[in-house]
Amino acid sequence: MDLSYGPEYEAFREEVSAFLKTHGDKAPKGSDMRSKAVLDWQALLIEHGYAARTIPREYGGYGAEPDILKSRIIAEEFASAQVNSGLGGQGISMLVPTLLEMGSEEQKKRFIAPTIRGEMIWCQGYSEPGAGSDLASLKTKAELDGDEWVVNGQKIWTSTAHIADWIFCLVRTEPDAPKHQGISFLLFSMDTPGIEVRPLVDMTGNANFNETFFTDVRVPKEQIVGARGQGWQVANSILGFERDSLGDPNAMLSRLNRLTELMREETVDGQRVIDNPIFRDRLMRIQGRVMSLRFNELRVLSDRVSGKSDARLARMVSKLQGTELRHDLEALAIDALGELGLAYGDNPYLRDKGTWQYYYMFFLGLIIGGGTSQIQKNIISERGLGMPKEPKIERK
Amino acid sequence: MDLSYGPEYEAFREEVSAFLKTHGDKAPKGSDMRSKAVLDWQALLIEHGYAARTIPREYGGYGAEPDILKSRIIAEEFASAQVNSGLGGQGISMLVPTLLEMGSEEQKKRFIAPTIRGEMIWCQGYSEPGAGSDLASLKTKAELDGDEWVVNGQKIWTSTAHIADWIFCLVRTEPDAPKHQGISFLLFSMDTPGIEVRPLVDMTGNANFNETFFTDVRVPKEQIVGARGQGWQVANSILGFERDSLGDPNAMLSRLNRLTELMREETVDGQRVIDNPIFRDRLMRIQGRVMSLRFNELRVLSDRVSGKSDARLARMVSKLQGTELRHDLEALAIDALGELGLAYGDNPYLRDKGTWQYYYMFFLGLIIGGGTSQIQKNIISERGLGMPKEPKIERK
Amino acid sequence: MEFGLSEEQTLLQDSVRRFLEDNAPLDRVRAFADEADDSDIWQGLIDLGIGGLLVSEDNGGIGLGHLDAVLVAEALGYSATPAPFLSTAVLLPTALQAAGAHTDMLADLVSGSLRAGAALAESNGDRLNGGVSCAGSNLTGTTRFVLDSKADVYLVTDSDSGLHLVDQGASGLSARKLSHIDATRPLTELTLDNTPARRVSDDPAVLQRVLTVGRTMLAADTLGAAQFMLDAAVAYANDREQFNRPIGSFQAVKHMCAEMAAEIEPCRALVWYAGHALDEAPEEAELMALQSKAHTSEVGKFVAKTATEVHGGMGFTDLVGLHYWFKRIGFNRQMLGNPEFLREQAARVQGLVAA
Amino acid sequence: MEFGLSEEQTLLQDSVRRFLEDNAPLDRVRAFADEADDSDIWQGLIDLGIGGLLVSEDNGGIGLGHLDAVLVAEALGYSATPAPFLSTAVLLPTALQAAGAHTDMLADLVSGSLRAGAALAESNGDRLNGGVSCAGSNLTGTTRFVLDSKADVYLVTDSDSGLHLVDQGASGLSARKLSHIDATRPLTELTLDNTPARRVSDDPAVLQRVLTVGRTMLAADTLGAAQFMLDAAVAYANDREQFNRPIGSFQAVKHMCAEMAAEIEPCRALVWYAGHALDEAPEEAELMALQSKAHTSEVGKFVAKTATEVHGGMGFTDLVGLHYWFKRIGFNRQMLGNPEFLREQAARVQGLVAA
Repeated sequence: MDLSYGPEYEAFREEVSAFLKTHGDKAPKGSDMRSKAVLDWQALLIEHGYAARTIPREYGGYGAEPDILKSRIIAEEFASAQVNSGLGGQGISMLVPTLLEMGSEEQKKRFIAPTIRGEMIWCQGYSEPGAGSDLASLKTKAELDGDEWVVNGQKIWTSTAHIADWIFCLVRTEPDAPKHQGISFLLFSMDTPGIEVRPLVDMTGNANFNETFFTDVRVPKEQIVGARGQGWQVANSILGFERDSLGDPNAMLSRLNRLTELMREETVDGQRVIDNPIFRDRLMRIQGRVMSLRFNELRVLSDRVSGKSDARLARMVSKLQGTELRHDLEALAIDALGELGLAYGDNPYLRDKGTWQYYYMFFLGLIIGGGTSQIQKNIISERGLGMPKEPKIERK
Repeated sequence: MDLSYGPEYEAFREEVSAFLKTHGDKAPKGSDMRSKAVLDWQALLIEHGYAARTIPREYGGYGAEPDILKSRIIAEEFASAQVNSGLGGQGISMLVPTLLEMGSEEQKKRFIAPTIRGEMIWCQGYSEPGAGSDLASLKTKAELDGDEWVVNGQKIWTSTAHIADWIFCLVRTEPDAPKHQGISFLLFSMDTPGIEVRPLVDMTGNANFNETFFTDVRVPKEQIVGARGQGWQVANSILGFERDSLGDPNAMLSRLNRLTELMREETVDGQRVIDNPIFRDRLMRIQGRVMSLRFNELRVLSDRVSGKSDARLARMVSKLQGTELRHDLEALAIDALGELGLAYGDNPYLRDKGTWQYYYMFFLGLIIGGGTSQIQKNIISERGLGMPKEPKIERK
Repeated sequence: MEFGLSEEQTLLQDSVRRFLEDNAPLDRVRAFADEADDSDIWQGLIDLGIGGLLVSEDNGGIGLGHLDAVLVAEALGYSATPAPFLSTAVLLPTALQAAGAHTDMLADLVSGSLRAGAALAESNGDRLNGGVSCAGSNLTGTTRFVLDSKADVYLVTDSDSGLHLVDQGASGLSARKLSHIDATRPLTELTLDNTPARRVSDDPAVLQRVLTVGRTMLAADTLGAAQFMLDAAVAYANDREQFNRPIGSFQAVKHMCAEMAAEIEPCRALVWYAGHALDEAPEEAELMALQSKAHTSEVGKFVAKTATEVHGGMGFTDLVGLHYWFKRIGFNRQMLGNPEFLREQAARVQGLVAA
Repeated sequence: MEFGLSEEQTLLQDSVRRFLEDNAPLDRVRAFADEADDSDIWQGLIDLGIGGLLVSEDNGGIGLGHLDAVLVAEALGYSATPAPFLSTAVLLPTALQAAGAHTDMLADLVSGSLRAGAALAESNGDRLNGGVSCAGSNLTGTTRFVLDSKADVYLVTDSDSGLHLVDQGASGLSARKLSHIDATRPLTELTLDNTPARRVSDDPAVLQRVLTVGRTMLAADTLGAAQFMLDAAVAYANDREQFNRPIGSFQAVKHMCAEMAAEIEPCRALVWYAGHALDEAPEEAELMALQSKAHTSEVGKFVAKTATEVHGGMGFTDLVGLHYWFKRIGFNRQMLGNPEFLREQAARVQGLVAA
């Protein structure tokens, strides 16, 4: 066990840190993804290899070899300096890797560079009201009419649909094929006539997602990734990326530290909450779980660096356990705050901007989303523990 | 809501109480079910209607109309006077009601009276090593050879097999029929040649159960209850009795009171355990659960008295919740005792005769036994909540 | 011997439920979240006699028992109904009748012409250096998490366990809204500056009784809300298909629903008994209120999460509106003492806390 | 950067596991429960070098790290092996080397010619008015829950956090067996009456180090035992058929197993890091030991129950012997501080407990 990163990596860390000292003040603060400050900053990050790091140069990236530790160091240094670490979103995190894997040369040339530069913002069109866990039963259809696909149907959970320029979308093109083999992966502009985006308000009160409706949306025939009917395979290479990117042990630790501070600051009848042995014990229980998941993440990281996959189960459980833990951690804060823990919206006594309630709900959403806990447990038992699948049920 | 029993029943309570004052000193103290004291006491109880109360007089019982409240009063008064309340066991609680329902007149005459008088002790032969939750897949077979059934196979969980005179036993007599229709219900003497009983030690270290092996055991043809192949229906009327008889809210309450006392008595570094706020909080959590189940039982009792069945769900959940709660209650005692909670066997520092560890394990056994929690949850969701059954799987 | 509801009680519960189904469906709850106007619902409940439920016949009410009030609270939780039931129909009538003071006001509560708020939070642990002190008959200080936002009169506790009435519009009184998660029950902050008040009681036992009755009703509200969430989850699971079968046929989903039912069902007996004890076993009532609110809050938390999970992504959206119940249960958990606080009080009531 | 085992560590773990598979299978564990003789197993472990694992090369050992010892403890838990590993190979070597006292004894611990017991329970909260006081170099008092029953020498703590050695057979020393649930690790009660002893240390930091190392090893033992129970449950579920299918194909059973794995797997990282910290991050070691033992104890309790349930009725019997692991986890939970005690210590270590 060697938890140091070694001299080569420490030198790299210095380099990142020096960059942040020199250029950090140029980083944008706002949330407007279209601002010149954001686009300039993204360009600078790509130039130095702190964004689009492993994207080949011919597609506008920095062209470095993949190196998980360097990526981790970049993330750590930007986080600890609290500097904007560049653009994210489903285009960069999901579509670009997919195109690199499955796209035609022309598609790579056309889409990757503007995406990573932030000039082309994407949304994802996978889930439908009737197709969630059972995504492959999706019904949005596309029929070929001359040189165009004609798309009709409805998507849900399209998180950035209201600002996106383009969408990558799963549609059914072969209605007579078995359900996994009838799907295709289309790309099209959100300016195409026939698209309607409706905000989907969630329990936190925010519209973090949208519903998107397609009526006779006409898409050029060549805007398909992979072959007709191959969309399921194309999409699945992306899902892997999503699953792996969900856990962030540092976020959990800093949240725990904030909770500890909160319990030192808040009082009930003049007594600090931390001096209530019952809440203190609950805090320590949460700490034990945070520790175990934090070292679990380190183990997973190390496993990925070495390429050994000794830690397959450790990888599989991290999302399930991480989301449950964050939900419970936020719940403890609410209980520790009592009536004050109910504050939300514009309440003048909000603690930490109301994030305790917000994340209490948000992490319940994550427990459900991106594969419910139920689906996760199926995967752990079957792929992790080698237990038999449930017997197949005949279609009624 | 009226929790008094009313004047008629209070008068009955007086009567029971008076009986106990007059005769209580005759009650046997030991555990030898064959002793004259036990048999005499049982006879006295039947004579007064405090045992075999609703069994018809022609079969040796007291012949009263069923009255749940009177039964409850009898149980309460005997428990509070800590007087032996007569014989129990699977013969009295399970076989006798079954015979009354399904037995031939000759069988009723032959078996009921000696059973309720304690002269004929029974054990139950249902479960097999390969047939637990899925009892209907049992394999012990009986083939007709002339005027006798020839029984071969193995039973498990035959709790009183080592002292029983007779066994009531499910065997497969129609190997070609669908599995639920191939079973018959036989009665035979445990003295029949070919029966071997081996004690089955469980995790508590006690042999609370046995395994029973049958090799060419010959049983007279007429010792079958119901028709050939009807054994499943015969047995099921008994299972209902077992399920309903498991909860005892007063036992839970007195155990909680004992735990509270224990936490007042025991100290750590001179501080009473009850003065540790974390253990006190755990105790109060348990108390909340005990209260809810106790009133749940009262509701169920009332429901049964009125025959209204407004409380179907309340009835269904009581075993599941009751066994889990007792397991958790005993676990709290162990934690409250620390290293001392580990004491078992002949340890000189045993608390309450080692019952905390004993029941911690025993109630885990009950969570599993008599229908695992998994089976209970299936029943609650299907029969209680009207959810669909799992689709049937074809036999491989 | 009858542990259950009388025919009249079943009728009462049915009529309230039916009224709420018709007059406070999800759309109406949503509208309240925007406008905070519940006057039509409250008037309807008043017409059903709810305002006089706990007011004795002498005082112009119908003088039913606390178990009846529990049933109404359960129904209100089941529908996540916005209405000043707790403050106007429970807390103030309890205070006035327990103290035998200002009982002439009760008729107006019964008729619906007076609406009450309740400022009791500081007696469950003060978190913001709040609290109200009394000098002469005037009150000064700040009290927060005050129930209701449209009250004509507030029941206010002071730092000596006294109870007072303060009229809306009294001199030196200012109020502001405190936003919080549960949009169905508005909270207010009151600041009092030498504000004239009428004393209701200086007996701590009266305050205790008010808290005990209030906690029992909050427990019943949580029970109702949890039952709704279970019913919604079962209906959704039986209806929604994935992998060619209703999700309600998956063992994992069935067991989640079974576990909810197994937790909720005993709560019903617990809460009913707590309501019964308020009238028939007063020596048990305080402990029953503490434990029933603590226990239903824990069960409610489990049910709120689990029922949402059964709904999958839909449960997280506003589309099915399930979150109104989720938040209602969350609100009940913290008001008038959260489980940790209540259990410590329960231990204290039983003499289990060393002096 | 490597969070994981080196090749040598994997080899070590494999060789101990293989040895235990061959030499301490369930039948051997059962036999120990009857006769309490583990000398063959212990000798085999000594032959593998386990006695010198934590003894420096200077002192005649092989001087491996605490992570190596954690792996051995994990393997012992996995097999529910009876052996005086904790007292003889961990606690006494740690005490002697931390104190730099009586290090000449270490060679005998390495060779297996000396077997140690450890009397530390009273420093985790005294429950029976026990405890030992020191006058001059003699000890008087009673100490209970002493690890091992065949020790040649006992490590004994006194009421001032001092540590002493007491030889079996010393004057005024008497011992009796204390029966308890876990038949794989005998416990003893020692009574000392002006019994001569050799002082190891009077530095509370030495006692603290001994407890910290001991707790980490108990956490590892629980981890190993829990892993065994999960493995056994999965194997049983995949093999056993009910309703014409392996019970492991039922979603409820699969999810029980998945939940166990999801709890156990992060414990591995936690416990490994706790072992690592003992050598490489000493400032974190005490907290890590407290939290890793507290957390694995909670996880272990859940796994012990759940794995037994997966086995159905069989799990409750002695036939499959699963209860040896169930009880081993139960034993580990209480020894050297149970979770509530440890968490309070953890808060204290972090300055979260008001003076």
